[in-house]
Amino acid sequence: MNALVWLAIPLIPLLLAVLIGLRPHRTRFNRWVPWAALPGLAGAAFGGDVEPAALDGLMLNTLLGLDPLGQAFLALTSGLWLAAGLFALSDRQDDPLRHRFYVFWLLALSGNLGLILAQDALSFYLFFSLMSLAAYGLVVHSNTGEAWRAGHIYLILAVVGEILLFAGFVMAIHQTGGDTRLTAIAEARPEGWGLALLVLGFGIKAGMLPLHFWLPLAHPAAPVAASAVLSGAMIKAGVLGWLRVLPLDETGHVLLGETLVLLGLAAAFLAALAGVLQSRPKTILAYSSISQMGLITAGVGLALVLPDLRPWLLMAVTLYAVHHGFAKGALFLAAGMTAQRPAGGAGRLAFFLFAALPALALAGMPMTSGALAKNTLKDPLYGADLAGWMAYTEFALTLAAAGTTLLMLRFLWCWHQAQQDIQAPPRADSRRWWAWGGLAGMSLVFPLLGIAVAPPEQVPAWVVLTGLSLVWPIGLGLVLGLLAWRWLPDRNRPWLQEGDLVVPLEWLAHASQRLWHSRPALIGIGRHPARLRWVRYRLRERLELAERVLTRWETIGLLFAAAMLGLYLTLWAG
Amino acid sequence: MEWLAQQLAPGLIYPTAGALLFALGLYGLIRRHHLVLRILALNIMGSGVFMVLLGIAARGEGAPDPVAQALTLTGIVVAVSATAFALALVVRLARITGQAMMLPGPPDDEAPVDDISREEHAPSAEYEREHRE
Amino acid sequence: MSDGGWLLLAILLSSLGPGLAIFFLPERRYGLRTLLNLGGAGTKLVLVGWLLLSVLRGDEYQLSIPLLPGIDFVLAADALSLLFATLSAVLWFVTTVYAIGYLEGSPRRSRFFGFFSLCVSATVGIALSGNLITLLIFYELLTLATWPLVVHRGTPAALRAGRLYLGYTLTSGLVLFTAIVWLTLLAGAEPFVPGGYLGELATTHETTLKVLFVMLMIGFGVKAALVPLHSWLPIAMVAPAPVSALLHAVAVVKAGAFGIVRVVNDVYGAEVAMELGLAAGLVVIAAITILYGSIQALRTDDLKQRLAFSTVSQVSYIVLGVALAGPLGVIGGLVHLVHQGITKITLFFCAGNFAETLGIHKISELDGVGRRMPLTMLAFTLGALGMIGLPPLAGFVTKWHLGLGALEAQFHWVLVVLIASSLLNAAYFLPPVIRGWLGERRTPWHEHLVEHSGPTRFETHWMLLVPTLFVAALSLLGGLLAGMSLSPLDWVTLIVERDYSIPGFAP
Amino acid sequence: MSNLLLVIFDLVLLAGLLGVAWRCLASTDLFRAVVLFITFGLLLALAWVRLEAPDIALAEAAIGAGITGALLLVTLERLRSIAVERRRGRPDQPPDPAGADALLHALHDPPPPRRTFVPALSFALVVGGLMVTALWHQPDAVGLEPVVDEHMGVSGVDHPITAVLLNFRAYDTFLELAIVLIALLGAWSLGRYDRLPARPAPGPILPGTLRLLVPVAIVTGVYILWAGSHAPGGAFQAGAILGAAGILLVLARPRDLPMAPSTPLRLGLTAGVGLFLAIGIVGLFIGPGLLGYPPEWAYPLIIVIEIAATLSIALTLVALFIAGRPAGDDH
Amino acid sequence: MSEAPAEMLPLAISGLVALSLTLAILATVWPRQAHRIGGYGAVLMAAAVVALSALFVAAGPEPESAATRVALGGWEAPLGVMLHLDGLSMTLLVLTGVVGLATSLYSLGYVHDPIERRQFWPLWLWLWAGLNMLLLSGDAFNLYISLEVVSLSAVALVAFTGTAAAVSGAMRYLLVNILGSLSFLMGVVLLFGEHGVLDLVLLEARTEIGPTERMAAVLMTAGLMLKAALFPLHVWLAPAHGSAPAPVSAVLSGLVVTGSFYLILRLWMGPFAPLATPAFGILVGLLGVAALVWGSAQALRSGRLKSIVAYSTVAQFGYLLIAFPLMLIESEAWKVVVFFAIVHALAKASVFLAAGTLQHAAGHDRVAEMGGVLRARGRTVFALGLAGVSLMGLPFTGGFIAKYLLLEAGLSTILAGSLIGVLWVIAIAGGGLLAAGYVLRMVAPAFHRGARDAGEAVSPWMDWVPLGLAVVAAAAGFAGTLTLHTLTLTPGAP
Repeated sequence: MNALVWLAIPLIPLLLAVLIGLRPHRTRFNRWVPWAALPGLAGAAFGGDVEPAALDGLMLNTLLGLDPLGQAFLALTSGLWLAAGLFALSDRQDDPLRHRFYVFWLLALSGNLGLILAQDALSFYLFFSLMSLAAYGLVVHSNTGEAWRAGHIYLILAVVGEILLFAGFVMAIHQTGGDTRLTAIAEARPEGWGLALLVLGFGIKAGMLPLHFWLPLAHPAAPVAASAVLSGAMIKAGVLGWLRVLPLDETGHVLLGETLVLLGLAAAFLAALAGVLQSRPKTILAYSSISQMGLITAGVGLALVLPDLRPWLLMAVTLYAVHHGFAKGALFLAAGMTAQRPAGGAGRLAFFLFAALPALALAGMPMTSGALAKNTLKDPLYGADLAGWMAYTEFALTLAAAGTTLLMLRFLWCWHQAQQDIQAPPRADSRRWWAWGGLAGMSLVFPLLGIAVAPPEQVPAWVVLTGLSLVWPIGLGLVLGLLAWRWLPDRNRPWLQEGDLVVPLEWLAHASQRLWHSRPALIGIGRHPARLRWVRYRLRERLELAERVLTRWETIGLLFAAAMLGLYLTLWAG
Repeated sequence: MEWLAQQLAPGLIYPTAGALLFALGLYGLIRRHHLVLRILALNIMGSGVFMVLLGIAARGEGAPDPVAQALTLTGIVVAVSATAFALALVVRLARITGQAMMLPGPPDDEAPVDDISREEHAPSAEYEREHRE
Repeated sequence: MSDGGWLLLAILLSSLGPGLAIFFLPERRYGLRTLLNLGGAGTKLVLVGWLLLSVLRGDEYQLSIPLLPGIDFVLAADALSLLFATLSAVLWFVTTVYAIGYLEGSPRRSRFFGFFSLCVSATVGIALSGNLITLLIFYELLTLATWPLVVHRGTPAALRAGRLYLGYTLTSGLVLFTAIVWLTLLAGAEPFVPGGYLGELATTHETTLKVLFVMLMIGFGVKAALVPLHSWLPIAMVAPAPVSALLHAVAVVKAGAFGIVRVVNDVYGAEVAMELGLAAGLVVIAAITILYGSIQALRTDDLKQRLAFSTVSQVSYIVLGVALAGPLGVIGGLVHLVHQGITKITLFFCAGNFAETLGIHKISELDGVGRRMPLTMLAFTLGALGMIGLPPLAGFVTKWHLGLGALEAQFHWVLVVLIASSLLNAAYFLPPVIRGWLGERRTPWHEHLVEHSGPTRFETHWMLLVPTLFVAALSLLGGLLAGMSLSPLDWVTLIVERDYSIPGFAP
Repeated sequence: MSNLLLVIFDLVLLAGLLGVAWRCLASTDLFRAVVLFITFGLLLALAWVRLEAPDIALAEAAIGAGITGALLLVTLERLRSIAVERRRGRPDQPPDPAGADALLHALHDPPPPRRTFVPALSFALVVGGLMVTALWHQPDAVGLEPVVDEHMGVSGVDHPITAVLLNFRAYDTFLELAIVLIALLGAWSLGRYDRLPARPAPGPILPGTLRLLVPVAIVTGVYILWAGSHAPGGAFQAGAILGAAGILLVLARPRDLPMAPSTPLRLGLTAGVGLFLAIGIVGLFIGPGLLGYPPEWAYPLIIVIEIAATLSIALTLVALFIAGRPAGDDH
Repeated sequence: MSEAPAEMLPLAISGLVALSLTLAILATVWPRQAHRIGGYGAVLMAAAVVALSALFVAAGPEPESAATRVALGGWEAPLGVMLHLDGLSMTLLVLTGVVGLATSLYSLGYVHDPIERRQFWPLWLWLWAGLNMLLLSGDAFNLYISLEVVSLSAVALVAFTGTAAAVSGAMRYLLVNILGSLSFLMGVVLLFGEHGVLDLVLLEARTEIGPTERMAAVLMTAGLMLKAALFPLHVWLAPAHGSAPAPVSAVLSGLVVTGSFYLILRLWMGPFAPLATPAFGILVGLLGVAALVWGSAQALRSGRLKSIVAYSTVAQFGYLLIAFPLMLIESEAWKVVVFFAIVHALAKASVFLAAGTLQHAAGHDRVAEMGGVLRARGRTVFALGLAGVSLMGLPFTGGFIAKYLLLEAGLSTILAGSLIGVLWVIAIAGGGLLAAGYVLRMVAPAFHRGARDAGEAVSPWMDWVPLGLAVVAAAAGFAGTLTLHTLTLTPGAP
């Protein structure tokens, strides 16, 4: 029975996708699209006590189940998909190709839910690739030149990521001697190329530094709901992969930990800097996602470096992921709500409040989910004895909050600018408001919910929702914002092209292609039909002449005599 | 002298002459073009072979070997029948191609091929009339 | 005619009989011809099924007719031969239905179906052959039976392709013939024995066996489209779709691969192959072919050419698997024998549907086809993703086992080759899928099929659509239910267990 | 002493033979070559007499020189008439390129080109030389003569050659008759007979000689046939002589040959072979074997076969001279 | 019961000779009924041959009990003429029976003009009788006489159509035949001069290596090579076979040429066996390779269907020549050569008959313009293809088994250490490819796209006999063991 439960969660969106795909004209099923995430939410709520199901027949004995870590991620994913689904329903109301959007949406949803439940490598890989490929459909949905380019780059990186993951899994399972369970992989502590491939495979999805450039391109191109889900839930799959596969046990992995921390922090600062130099709201949000994911990566790295603090840090990473998911989702929906700006005072206030709240939560405002996440991440670091540059990680983490604040200011300003040219406010669309409000509210509700549901012994740490280390980075951010606002003359022009690293890479690709085409055409030894026919004709001519000479009578006589002599000679010579 | 006479016994001179005739016939066959001359050359080669055979038969003191002579008789009759048929063929060839020479070369691809299975012979009367023209 | 030989003969005759009958059938006898075709295919399916079950129960089937003193014509049914026979039987049934639909109203169909049945009897013959000489007999018969199908259209291009095809296959056939005669002289006309029957020859005739192995590989390599000998396959794509589907994707190409499997496993034996360093050489060639095939596929814009080049590289997976000579590698290789067959025939059916219904031959013309023919496009997508090796589909199972097999046989660089080839596969299979679903069609469709045989209830003629969907489902189930008993993977594990006699071996 | 004279005679004879042969092959005019060939035949008959083979000498003279000579001469005549016919050229066709010298061309063969002289001569001489060396190394007197004498008693005839021909190696003789018949069938398959071009010169000479020669020929033929059983002679020589008589008759009346009825003609032609085989098959069952005669019946059977053979050979030789199938045969 | 067949054999052999001669004579006497005599006679003759072969095989596993010598007229060896029947001649007799039957049935349809029928059948029956006698005779002079019977009737049949090409081909063939026979006769005379015996078995006992034997061997072999159109002396074959009527070409290429090769084999396994030297083997082998290449090149060049098939005979006989050096090292190889000759004769006869049908239908036999007829006449093209496959040596045909045996012999010579063996193996294997070339030239137009016209109506005989013979040629593949067993019943052969 429990197999059916676990299977149902990814299968329901899949079945709905098939139904919509087969009957594109009938819109009856479109209404069900957002609610496809509901079973995921139910699973997250009650799944704790249902034990994992092993299905041998399916795909080399798949194993589906839910552990606490999975439960948290499942809650985040299904909640976010539900809200974004509602938003998308109305956002896509008049789009002629909406049924295609819904199909890809549901496929991505089922992939995302599935990979959280998957306990063995094969089904994890199945749902992971399903999610990546389906997301492509969402990215290129708007069918503009920019969307195709973004989609193209996204697909290349997604496919490369998948294949690296495949290779990583093969090497890891070779090491475990054929046991495909993820826990078995973790216990067998993959190392060398296997480990590198796994980290890279998940890193691409999680927007790790060198391979992050698909994010700032994909988000502005994708429809708002899609980028909300992409940035909020899908990226987290990379982190979940790390948590499932990396050797997070007593011994940990110091070298890997340190590299992750370094990459995380670098991502946090550089992404923030690149984000500030942008002018489109969604691009800024994309860069803020990269910087936040950098922090989570650093968290994972710390868990590897300090194995004894592991449970605490993993708890922090999970909380941070959930918090960032909801906040970023809300901000993206906000970017999509510009057209809904109400005229009146109360409506305008709520409008601005719903946008500012998640921004502040991200910045780490006390009493918000941001504060909870940052504190739980930083508290254990105080006591820990970290050698060399690692000692400054705690300070760097707090400094990152300043960067985020600056970024949030830049976003709010650009978002505000974007609303100037919208005139008559259309009638308020309740569904979108509900979705947006819900998500924005979560950044407040979530810490309280967290405390209520968390186990008693960890309660004291929860209480600290405030603290100086939260406040001074925000102040610093505000100061920097004011300075920048006054000095920099025109604020609307983007200083840095979107997708920073991609520009040189693309130039390189085009240059090599031009070189390849212009290479001197191989002196083809191709068939010169005319010459070939002429040679054959000459040959035929000469053969006929030879035969004619042979048939002349005296030749026959001479050959006869010659044959006799030849035979005699060989017989005699012996 | 006796040795010479003994050496030049008929059992030895005639076979040698026969071999020479054979060689002469072969030479003539290779050289001459006209078909009748070639048939003559073949006949001479035949006579050469028969001379060798009869020479062998006449060896030794006693009566000549009757089997060899019978074979020669058979050979002569065979030779004459082959020659007769060859001459008939030469006449036929001359009537068609106008000359009693061999046509060199493989069957040229454009040569008209009249396939006897399609031929419907004219009734004899008409053949006569056509022939007597 | 020892025990059970009649069943093997019945299987062979079930396609040979109708084939010869169809030859002498006048063109207009449409009904009778279809009846004969489907009847033959049906009976073969039933008989092979019966054979499958009885071999599973473990009883032996053998038929031997003396050809020459000391050399006889042997048919035997062991696990490996059944794998290929079942694949051929199933796909022949499907392709017959497809061919009947595809060739609706075209001339010279009696001749086509006659040779078509001959081909399949040859393929099943290859599967069921008990020793190298019988394999050679059916192998050469396959060449003769496929040539008329390649030149079926009669256009100068078709004939040039036919000439090239004959040139390649006959030359390699001669090399193979000489090698087999030489081997029979040395080792005697032994039947196939898992683990090889060379015995002490391996020690005494070291260099001769190496030369023989190279000659055998050349012989089988042409049909298995190994790199230097592959260029007939893309050019033979000029043949009608059912021919390129069943023959050039499944029967002919598989015959070559099957031959190599037989030689490496049942003539030389894995140990001897490893010992003489032949397996390593074969791995290198297979790897080169995989990469070369994929790169060439990337460059062509013609759909069937691209599929042909992809066949060139995919078949080399089988060769690679077998050459790895470890249990896992061999499982990967053999299971790909089935999976590649199913997946590739789906792709060719879809290509055939596009060409027949909308006259599409180029990938650049595929924009927006997903809306006009959604089911065929879905099948094409499943096939394409299967080829890339994405999980739910059959292709993944193969790549998974090949990867593990490579590591198990210490050929680490083979994993890099697998990665590179998967990337290339994605590079040349995803664009058509994306164009199909997400591109949009500016000019109206040129309704090729509707023009000459009227409107169809579904998106195309039902006889074209149903086989395509059936085979696409097979490729999905092949991967999804890989764990179940009697799935291709399970059957292959059974084969490897028997061959490698590793008790209780679990992948 | 007489031995020495014989040797000189042999050498002169062989030299003459080789000289005549060489001149015959080297001559450019065909008529001259044919005449030389006939003299070569006669000299050859002399040689056979010298080698104590009277039967063969008789056959050589009758068949080798006579019949073959006649055939050659009639062929030349036919070639000349074809050439004349072509030279006149049919009005509707362009004149034959051989045109003016067609006549000359028909019966004249230009000397062969120089380039094949050296190889041809050298090859011929080497082959001849090798044969001569082989012959010189052979032992003498190794023939089957003693074996034949031993079996003469049973053969039913006294003359050894006839015994060999018709009893010991009857199979070869049978096939020989078959070959003559096949040659005729081949000649007939080529086409209908054409009028003999030669017209008898007016005047009494030819009819006179005819009236004299034909009866003499018939009598000698029958005598030789009869003598064959105990003295040189036999079916073939008799057949040749009767054939020569027949040819004389044909030459005398070239214009309108009597329309020979087809069945009796065919029966006559195949009488020799047919009878021979019939008796042979009877011999298979009651005699010692195929083509064998029960000893007591040997002589009469051989005589019957000889008569039939003579008749067939004569008819066949005449038909070969005409070299065309009779009109009666075609409907 | 085991010795009864041995008794019956002499009677059966004489009976067969008598039957074939009777048929020929009857046809000559009653020309108007010649075709009926020929038709029923052919069936009778085939039945007789099959019965004889059954008796022969039943006569016993050991060669001595099966091989029989019949003294004609009761006169034993040195005096009389002996008929000799052993495995080698028996298998070729069966071949002659089968091809003869097929050609006779085909000729019933091919020669339907009453006047020509009267000329054709007697000559054809004499040719068949001559072939039977050639295979059975054991006496050297008798072989000469049989050769003459075969040659004269063959030449008459070649000149049958009466066209310029046919008559000049026949003339050249006649001169070649007479030259060959005279050379053969001179060899026989030399042997008689040396040993005073004419019977082959007695000669074999007496011959030793000396100038006479060597010269006799050269003369006889050269004469027979001329008649069997082996490579340097092959030029008369294409004009003669190319322009002869189809059934005649089938018999000439199938049986007459094979008969001459049989004689060479008989001589070099019997009397001249001690003379063979390695250099001789290599020369003959090289001639074989040259024949293969030259014949195939000419076949690929020539534009007429029949001359392609004629040149293919020259090429395929290259294989028989190549087998000579193999026989020197691997003495068992002679059986392989005979089996190849049998399979080739069957396939070649079937191809010629099919070509005849196509020529009759199209009115000409220029390959370039025969597309229409080829497309229309599926049955005949299938026969052409099936026989062509046997020529190529691809499976399910006699040719495949024959090539297998040839390759096996070639490879065993290499294993036995002769390095030139590699050339023989390459030639044997490569030959198949060249054969594929010219068979494809004949069959490919059938697959061209274009109009189909069945051309002239063709009698049912001409439609079905080529297919029947092609199927027999293919079935020869499965008769491998039986044929080789019969061949082993040859006393004295290695």
